[in-house]
Amino acid sequence: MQLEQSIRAELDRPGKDILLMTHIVLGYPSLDINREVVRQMVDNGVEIIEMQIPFSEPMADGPTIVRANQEALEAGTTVRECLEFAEDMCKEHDISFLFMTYYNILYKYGVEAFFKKAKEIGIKGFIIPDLPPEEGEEFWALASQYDIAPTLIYAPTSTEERMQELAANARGFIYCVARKGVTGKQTDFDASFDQYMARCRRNTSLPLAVGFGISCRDDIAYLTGKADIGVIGTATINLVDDKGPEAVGPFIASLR
Amino acid sequence: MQLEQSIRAELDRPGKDILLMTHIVLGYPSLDINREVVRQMVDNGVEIIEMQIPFSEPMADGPTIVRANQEALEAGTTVRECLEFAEDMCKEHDISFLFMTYYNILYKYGVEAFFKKAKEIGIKGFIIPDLPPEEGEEFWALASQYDIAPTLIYAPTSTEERMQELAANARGFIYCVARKGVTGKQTDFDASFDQYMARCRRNTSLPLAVGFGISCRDDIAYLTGKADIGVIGTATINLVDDKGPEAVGPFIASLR
Amino acid sequence: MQKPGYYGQWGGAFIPEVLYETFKELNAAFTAAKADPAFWQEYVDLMATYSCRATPLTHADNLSRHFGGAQIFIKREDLNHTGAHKANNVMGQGLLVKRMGKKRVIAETGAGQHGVATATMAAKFGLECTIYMGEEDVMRQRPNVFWMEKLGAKVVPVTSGSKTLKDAINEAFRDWVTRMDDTHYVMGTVCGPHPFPEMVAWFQSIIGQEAHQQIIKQFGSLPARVYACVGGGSNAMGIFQGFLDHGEVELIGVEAGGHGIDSGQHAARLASKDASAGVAQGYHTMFLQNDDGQMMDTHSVAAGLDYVGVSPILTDLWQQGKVRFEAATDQEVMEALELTMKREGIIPALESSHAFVQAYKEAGDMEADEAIIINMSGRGDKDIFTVAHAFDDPSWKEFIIKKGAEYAA
Amino acid sequence: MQKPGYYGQWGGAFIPEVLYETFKELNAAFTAAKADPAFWQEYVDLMATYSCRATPLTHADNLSRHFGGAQIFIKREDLNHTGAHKANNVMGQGLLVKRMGKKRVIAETGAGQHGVATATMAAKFGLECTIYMGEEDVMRQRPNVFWMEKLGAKVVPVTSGSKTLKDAINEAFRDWVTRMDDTHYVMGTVCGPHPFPEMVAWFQSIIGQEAHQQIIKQFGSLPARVYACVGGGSNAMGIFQGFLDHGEVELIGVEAGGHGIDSGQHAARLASKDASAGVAQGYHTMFLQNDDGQMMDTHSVAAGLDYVGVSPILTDLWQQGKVRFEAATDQEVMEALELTMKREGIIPALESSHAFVQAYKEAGDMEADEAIIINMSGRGDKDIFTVAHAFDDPSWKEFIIKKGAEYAA
Ligand SMILES: Cc1ncc(COP(=O)(O)O)c(C=O)c1O
Ligand SMILES: Cc1ncc(COP(=O)(O)O)c(C=O)c1O
Repeated sequence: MQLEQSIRAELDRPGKDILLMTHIVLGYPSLDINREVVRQMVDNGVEIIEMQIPFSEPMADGPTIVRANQEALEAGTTVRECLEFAEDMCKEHDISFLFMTYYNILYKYGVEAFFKKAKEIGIKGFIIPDLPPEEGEEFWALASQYDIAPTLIYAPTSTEERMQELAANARGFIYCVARKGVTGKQTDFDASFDQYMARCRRNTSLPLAVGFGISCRDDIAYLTGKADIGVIGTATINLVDDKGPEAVGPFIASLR
Repeated sequence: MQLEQSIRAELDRPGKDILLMTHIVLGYPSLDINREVVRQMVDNGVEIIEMQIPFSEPMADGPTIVRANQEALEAGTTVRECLEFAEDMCKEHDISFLFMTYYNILYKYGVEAFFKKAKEIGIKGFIIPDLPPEEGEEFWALASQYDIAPTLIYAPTSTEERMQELAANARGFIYCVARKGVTGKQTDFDASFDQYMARCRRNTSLPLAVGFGISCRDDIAYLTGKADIGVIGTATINLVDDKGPEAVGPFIASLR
Repeated sequence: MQKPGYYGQWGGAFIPEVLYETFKELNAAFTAAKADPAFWQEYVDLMATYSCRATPLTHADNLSRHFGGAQIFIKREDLNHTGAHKANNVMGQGLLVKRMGKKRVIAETGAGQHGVATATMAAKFGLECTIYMGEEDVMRQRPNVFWMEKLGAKVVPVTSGSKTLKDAINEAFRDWVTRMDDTHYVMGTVCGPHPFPEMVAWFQSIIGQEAHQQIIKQFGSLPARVYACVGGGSNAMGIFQGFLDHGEVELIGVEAGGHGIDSGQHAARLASKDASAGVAQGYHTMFLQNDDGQMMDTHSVAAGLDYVGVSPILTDLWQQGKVRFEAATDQEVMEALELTMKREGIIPALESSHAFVQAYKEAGDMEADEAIIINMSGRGDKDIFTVAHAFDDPSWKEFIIKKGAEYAA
Repeated sequence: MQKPGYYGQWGGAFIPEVLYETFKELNAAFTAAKADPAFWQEYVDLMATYSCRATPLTHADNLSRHFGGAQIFIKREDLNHTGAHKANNVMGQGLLVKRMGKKRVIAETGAGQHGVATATMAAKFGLECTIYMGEEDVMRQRPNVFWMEKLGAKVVPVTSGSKTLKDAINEAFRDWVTRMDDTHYVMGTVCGPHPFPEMVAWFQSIIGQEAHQQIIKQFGSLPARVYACVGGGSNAMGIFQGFLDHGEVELIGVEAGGHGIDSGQHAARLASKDASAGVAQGYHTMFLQNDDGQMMDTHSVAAGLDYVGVSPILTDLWQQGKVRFEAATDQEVMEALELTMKREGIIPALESSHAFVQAYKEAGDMEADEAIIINMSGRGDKDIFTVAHAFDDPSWKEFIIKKGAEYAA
């Protein structure tokens, strides 16, 4: 319950109507730059960071993150390095860190060994976009055992029945995908989005994170009151590419 | 019977153990050069000249004559020009001239009209390699009517039965193809050739001409006594190509 | 009485004397085979297990709806082994060669289709094989040359004349008069001296036999019209024979209109006024020739239709009014090809596309309870170089330029 | 009880949540179709009239004699419309798409074969079509791209990852999660998330059903062994299903040995020791991956076998000892291809040639009263660029250089 508790605690702090979760791809452009980016994020108030362990087949990601995965791997980034980096981050920064990756990374490492290691490091949750609950029996059991939140995903295509089903297994928060498609494209916020968020809210008591296409202050403003967490993904990767890691702090600061 | 008679008459002359028939492709390399070549041939004792009217599909000819046909046509040689040229030759020279060509040339001109014209000009015979007797009913009738020899062909593949059949229609002489294949390649004179010649002789009372691959004094010497006429085809075309028309006279003179 | 090998005034066997015995033997072997039901059965079995006969008759629902007239059926000769109806003739002649005990086959080829089919048959029957192909065609159709060679055939580029199909035929005859003892000449279409037109037509009649049965089974009655492209005429004769006895079925042969029937650059013998009777390549038919009887240069986007003569059997049927002749221009052909690909997922050969053109012109004016059959003589995917070139496809060109530069490096 | 979509421990459906409903719908539609005999009949009829099923079983007499052992039979999937077994799966899924009322299909393709088949099906069924193809493959297989485009499909070059097949699969999924409402993803082989392996195997089972009947009819009894190449495994599963219930028939899957099983440059998942269990591209199977779980670069002369994963159904059969796995190197493949062309006049695809290699290794040691079947999954003539290149044919290169210079001018 660790993750949900820290989220609720943050949300209870005055002026915190919405939390920020950001995303980095480990090893892209390098672990050193990752380190600087994380520092800037934390310094500017980000509450949760999802660290993506790169995978050669990032099926659910859009072009920017796909490229980042690929370049990280081409630069030789290994899972062991990612874990060491994560350990450093958890030690240095007092916010919530999650691992985002694809199931094969855990599978190959050994699912239980991976949970154990993540727990040791201080990771609070996992986001595994290609692991639906139907395939995750061992995973759920281990998540409870190690008290690491197995974040589940709601999509605009999810029926209320399905949301209920997912809610039963979910811990930490629910990651609401803002629209169909992959990461990195702009999302249109409109009436149907509002209805979707209402549906999400009705079908879980967990905090709601909204991701995919959130990139600016306006987006965060729009989400405030509807969601509990706004997820910034591709936007910071693009920013680092274009303007370097120093640009991240001011950008984050500008969001709320 | 005109052609056979002139052949017999020549053969009766002292020292004439074998006659020479030469071949030119009208329009190759030009009618002017043809004229010079014919003069040299006649001056050096050739008894018969077959003048090939070029055709676009010279199916029974070898590479040299095929090329000559083609270049004559490319230079614009027409049937009318060939007929005019032939008329000149028949007037100028007191030897036997034949037309060699493919059937379509006659067919397109009008077979009877062609016979009539040839007769007027003074042509003594035709050699049409793609017209077997089976297809030539009209042709035979006209040949008799106009007294133009419809030269027939014996081949090494002809059975005696077939030779008999052919002999029944033939006039002038029989053109014995020395070997399988097309014009222009060397022929090996061996025992089987002698047997073939004997078979030819047995199956006709007409004079025998032998063609395909006859190119030098030795060949003519070999044929003497076996055949009545030696046919020089490709050899003079090659000669004119290599050494010009002036070389033809000495070459012909050297043959017997 | 009709002379054997004649169709009306057309046909015959205008062959050099040296081949007299060869033709006698061939006629005898063919006549015996034709009279022997076991031979035909052997042929049908071979085509069923080695090629994929019966080839399907496909109902082109989308095109039928598109034109809003007759029900369009497509006879799928493209699905034959080697990709065209040429396989039928070649495998049939192969069986005959086995009967005659010959050890070597030769053939002419234009587009390369008949050459590939013959090389295939030779490999299957263990025969030596030489293919004559105009030098122009060798250059244009290198992929087919590659396959012929890989199949074990020797490909001889023919440098005489227009360096195309008719010259390859002449050259094949020149080979044959040299090696008639052990060699059979596998003529590729219903042309040439008797018995070739009859023989090739007989082997190809399998198309019409099947199509007749199939249309009755699938549509319930005979088609109103049957369309086939006509180069030499073998695929057309093949399908037409299934319906010739049924006067109510109109038969339409489609020739290469090239740049237009009035352009002088086409290969329309019977659909244009440019052809006249003549004798060449061993037979009597209508040829595209000049007043002297010299054969003219023909043109078509489809190499397989780019020929000066035409089957004597078809010329006779045309004269009798039993087959109507039309021409399709290069441009119409590309349009019909494109439409057929997009609407039915079928890629007709450029040759076959000629038949589609005429069918498309007429289908809309017919009734929905009428059927037409288009004979799809071959598939177009083997002709990527010609087709992509004809479509003037920029990325294809770019690809070739790149590949060329790579090899040149 | 076995979880649905699992074969032993292999298979599953590792899909993003956004596709949950789409897969529910697909499973329902597929289950209903599978239970409905009319659906299978519609499928068989379509394949009989649009493709040329039943495809023949050819007795390779020459090769049987050449090896002096077992009677070699070849199942001729090359004669299918579009030239490979891929047509079976694609047309089947097309019928399912019609049932589901979707208007658009997408597919991945490596060699281009599945892409051409899907584009063909889309044209036939009037569907919008987008094909994802690795940029490397687009460059290597331009002819197939040309045909796909001409058939009306949009071809999207995939620039991520190794720019080959697996990346095209990822990209197709990215499309699908964006447009699942109107779009069906036509997976090209017996891989990917459930129900694809089951579905593709079901459609491909038509090969084995026919082959079983044919060998009984033509040879009189079951074959001793059946050989098939294995990329994803669809043609292998197709033919194996006809014999799986007969323990006396040995089933052999042949993978791409590339430069050799010890070279690290191959695509042998089950025949080498280089693969390990993993989860990717939506399913659980043996993958060629490193210790971190990153997929490795694979190599094969045959693009269609050049893939990191393998059917979960085959992995299970392998684990149970019901299918033996072997690998054929690039060089062995070229030799087998050449021999097959020369002896039988048949041109197997480079993929299919892998199956021929293993059959040729074993045929000579078998008895003349035993039969083997080789599944010839496709024809090689569509791959002229790859094949001529692999043979390092000088006149081909010269031709391409000339053509390139002509276009560059
Ligand atoms: C596919 C195809 N169709 C038609 C033809 C024309 O020949 P025919 O008129 O003999 O059928 C050819 C000749 O190469 C061909 O390849
Ligand atoms: C001709 C051919 N055979 C085999 C394969 C391999 O696929 P599978 O193992 O699914 O049959 C392919 C794939 O493209 C192919 O084109």
